[in-house]
Amino acid sequence: MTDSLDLSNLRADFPVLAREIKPGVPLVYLDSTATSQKPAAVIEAMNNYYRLSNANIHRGVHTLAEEATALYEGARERIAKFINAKSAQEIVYTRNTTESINLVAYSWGRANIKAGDVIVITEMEHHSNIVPWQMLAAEKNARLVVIPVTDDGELNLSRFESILEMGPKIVCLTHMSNVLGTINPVAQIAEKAHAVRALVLVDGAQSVPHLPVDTQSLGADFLAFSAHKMCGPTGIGVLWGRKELLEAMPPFLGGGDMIRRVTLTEFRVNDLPHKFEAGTPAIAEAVGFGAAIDYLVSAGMGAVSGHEREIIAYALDRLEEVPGVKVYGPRAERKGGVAAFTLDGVHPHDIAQILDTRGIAVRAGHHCAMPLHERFGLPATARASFYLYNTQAEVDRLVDGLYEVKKLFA
Amino acid sequence: MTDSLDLSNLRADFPVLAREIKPGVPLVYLDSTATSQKPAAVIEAMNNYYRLSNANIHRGVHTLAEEATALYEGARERIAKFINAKSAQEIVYTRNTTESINLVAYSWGRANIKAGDVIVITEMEHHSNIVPWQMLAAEKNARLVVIPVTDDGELNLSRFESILEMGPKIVCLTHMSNVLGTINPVAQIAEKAHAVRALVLVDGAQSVPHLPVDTQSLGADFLAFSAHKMCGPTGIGVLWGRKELLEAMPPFLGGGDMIRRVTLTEFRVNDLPHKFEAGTPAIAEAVGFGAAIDYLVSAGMGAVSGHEREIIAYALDRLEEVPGVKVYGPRAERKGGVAAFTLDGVHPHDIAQILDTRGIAVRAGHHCAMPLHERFGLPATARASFYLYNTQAEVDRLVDGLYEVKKLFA
Amino acid sequence: MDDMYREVILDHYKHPRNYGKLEPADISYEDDNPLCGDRIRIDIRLDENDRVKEAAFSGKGCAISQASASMLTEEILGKSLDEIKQIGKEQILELLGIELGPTRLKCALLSLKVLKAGAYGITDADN
Amino acid sequence: MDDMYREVILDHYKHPRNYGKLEPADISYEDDNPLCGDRIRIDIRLDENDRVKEAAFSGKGCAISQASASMLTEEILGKSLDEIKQIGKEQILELLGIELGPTRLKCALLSLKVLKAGAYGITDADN
Ligand SMILES: Cc1ncc(COP(=O)(O)O)c(C=O)c1O
Ligand SMILES: Cc1ncc(COP(=O)(O)O)c(C=O)c1O
Repeated sequence: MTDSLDLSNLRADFPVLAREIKPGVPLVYLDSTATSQKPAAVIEAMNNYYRLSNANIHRGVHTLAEEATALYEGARERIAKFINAKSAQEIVYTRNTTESINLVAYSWGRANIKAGDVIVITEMEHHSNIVPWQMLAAEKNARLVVIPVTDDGELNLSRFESILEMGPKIVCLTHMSNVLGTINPVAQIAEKAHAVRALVLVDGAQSVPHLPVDTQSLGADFLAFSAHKMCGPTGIGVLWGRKELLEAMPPFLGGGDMIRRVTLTEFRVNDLPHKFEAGTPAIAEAVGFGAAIDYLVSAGMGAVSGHEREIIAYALDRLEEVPGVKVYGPRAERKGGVAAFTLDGVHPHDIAQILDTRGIAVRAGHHCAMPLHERFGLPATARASFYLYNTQAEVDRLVDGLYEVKKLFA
Repeated sequence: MTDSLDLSNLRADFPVLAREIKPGVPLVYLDSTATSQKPAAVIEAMNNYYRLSNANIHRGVHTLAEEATALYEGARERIAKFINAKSAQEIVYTRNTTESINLVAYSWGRANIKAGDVIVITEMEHHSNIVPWQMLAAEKNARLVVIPVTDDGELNLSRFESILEMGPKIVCLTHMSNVLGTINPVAQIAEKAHAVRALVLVDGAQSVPHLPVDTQSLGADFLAFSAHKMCGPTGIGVLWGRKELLEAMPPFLGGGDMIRRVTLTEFRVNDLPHKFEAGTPAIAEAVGFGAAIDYLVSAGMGAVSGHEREIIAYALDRLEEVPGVKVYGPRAERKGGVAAFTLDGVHPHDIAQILDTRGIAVRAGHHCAMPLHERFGLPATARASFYLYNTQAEVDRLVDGLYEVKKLFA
Repeated sequence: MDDMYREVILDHYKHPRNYGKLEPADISYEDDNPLCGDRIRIDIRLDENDRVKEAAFSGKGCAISQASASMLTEEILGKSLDEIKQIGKEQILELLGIELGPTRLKCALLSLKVLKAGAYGITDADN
Repeated sequence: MDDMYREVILDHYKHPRNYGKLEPADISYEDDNPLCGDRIRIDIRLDENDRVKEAAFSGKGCAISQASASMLTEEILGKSLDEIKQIGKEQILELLGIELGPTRLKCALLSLKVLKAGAYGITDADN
């Protein structure tokens, strides 16, 4: 345990952690990579919003509308600060990481990608950072080129070097793999990409919740992430982009609030970030997101990532002691709090199901990373993932559960 | 008051209605057209979701994931029933009405609209049902043709007849105007549109919350609406579409959950409605939306619209007794609970601001309907709008407030 | 010990009945559940009255999908194609003797889906 | 009676100072607030030392935008262009003597925006 995280108090902040799956069987939630649990402060912030200040934002003169606008925009300011954005104008609210990436593929992509252009992704991407680029490439007759993954679960950087010679227009990669836990060297990759004038889009769905991320040193041009994976509500995510880029991009969705002026023959777009926020946004969710940011800031992102480093090291040690268990991805020092594994002779679905009867929630499947699973010749893995509220005792319960699984299938 | 709505009990269901804007000055919320207030049951449903069952949906084997999936899909079933859809597969979750319309413009539009094709909108549309079609028309070199509005605030149907001779591909119109309150004869228009093989997209942002809407008799091919205007949360809306149409449409956003299978070179789309729901959706919001549907069903949509008919009739009578007040749009019998008005010599912003000091929340501006305001030569209007929780006593307070405004500006 | 994995399921999983392929077969069909990678093939030989004389399954996957395939190949012996078309989700769940959430239901029903596609003479595995 | 509409604001609204146009003027600029349709034009004549000799405003809109324009045309008399460029949001709010939420702030600051665009010699009204 790190000094800075007081786990016993901290766990009490998350109401769901008191849940029993069956009478006497407490929940062990090891699925934060899919979505995190929410502290009471986040739930309460949305509650209060609905009970006191709910109104549509912008343009409203009445008290509730002004309160709602201030809450909505105030959250944006805190998010900007959290990732050290130069300005809150660089923070575009979306539904989730997936929509953020699609926004870039539609708006920047349709305006900038031409037939024959090269778009780079990696073999360890989540489908959300693959399919939008496949759609774009198919539409524009562009080429999708893939950085392969090594047996150790890292990016093959020498192959990346030769891909750069193709003169790609954009390099899209995840900051942290949601299966292998690999933390990619974004700054190093971005420097090389920028040297050939390619843009860099970083899928921060797993990094922004778990690591300190500073957009002014990351090297990315775009960064996408989701509130629901970082103590915040569902229904809201962020696209951060460098202001010059966002300003030059055509609008994505058309409608209320993204325009300055509409006539029957034309419209003029609004300033950033509103240009990309058409229609009534996820207002309560922004309020909840702001509360989640406050929560993570007060926990301290350094402490959060330190805690996860300790717990993944412990988990890898303990998992590897179980005969037949194989964990994928790099060693603990080089990855975040994700352990995707297989157990000889037992399908991951069966593992997850039996663990569930013991209250232990892990995920089983391809985790929306089919190409990566194919790379390792696996139809599926079981995945335990950790966040600030998980404990070593929970890792022990997971390992005990795996021994029971083995016994059952022996 | 209608028999079926017990207003005194019903108002107690909405926590915010107990709010005082200043000590001793209770809130009179007359801005439900922008967004409605939420009953405690809706707020609590989301609360409970986060406190007990929060997990990512689909593919999850553990208890929380199965609960979350059941809640998410259960809400879809109830929404389908609420608008009498043939199947829950016809219900696509989006962020809001705006995204629903954009989904059609991007997916159906990009696949079906060619240079020279005619797209029809009306002069009373919200920007959300104008700008997506302007963008599509600009991209495809198609023609955007507009059904004008009469001085009485109704659609000019004889002009519509001649527009039909141009052989339009799609007719996009609002079911109820968010400024004039006009309820458009959708079935009649759809019949004529279908006779020339045009599709019909209905913006139901204002009708689904306020009127019984039956997709099997409405005549529409697509219907868009938002939860936040019908007692539900922000961050979620619906696109309903006829299944054959949705099935034939290419995907919109790419990513997790909208695919069946992904390789590095291609993807295969998932079944409806998942094909259009990329990434982690607004899960808690779907749960809240389901609770809002339950609330409206138990109030009875017939009772809701009956109540609004009475209150708008009363409001129009009382407003017109104030010298200098002019209300726009048709007579009470032909419209929903919306009164957009001007007061001679006082700017709508000043009206709204002074009313706000008396606790009365009305909206002032162009209400995202600039072309309609231009049609009537108005830069802005003040707008009072009503929902099931509003009372005649609140109308009286509005009128008293307007007399005060007049005194101040005399 | 766990309800979810009743003896009978684990028994069928560990000792699958009718595992293998029939070549040639009168009916062969194969499909997968892309969510978990489970893949099942069912082969059937009919007698002179068009009733199932022999059935076999092959493929791999989780205990639920394998056990339900194994049980199904026993269940359909002697049945006509029309009778096979009548088999419903409930019967499979009865055979398994457990309750399943929506995700695992897909595992449990994969073999039935494959069987019916075969019985209806569908030949394209991709739909 | 309402704080929001202090006597002085209503007075400037009802009896605007320097209302009208100066033709010719040394500086003329016009812009609007698309959200509410308020539109303001400011004309300025300079003396031989490039200080404001005469100022006028025209246009229409809400009490806040009109009153602040009226006050501003009084305030800048005798000021140099450099001094005009220094005028900040706070000064306008001080003149008005009220607190405003973000929406109304745009009304209050429209005339300042127009004035500054003129002072900086911007000629395209559209940005
Ligand atoms: C008629 C109409 N259409 C569309 C919209 C847009 O709805 P949303 O902002 O929820 O996308 C509104 C709401 O403002 C509306 O009143
Ligand atoms: C690496 C990565 N990218 C993208 C996503 C998609 O995030 P969302 O579903 O919130 O859009 C996820 C989450 O599953 C992820 O782990």
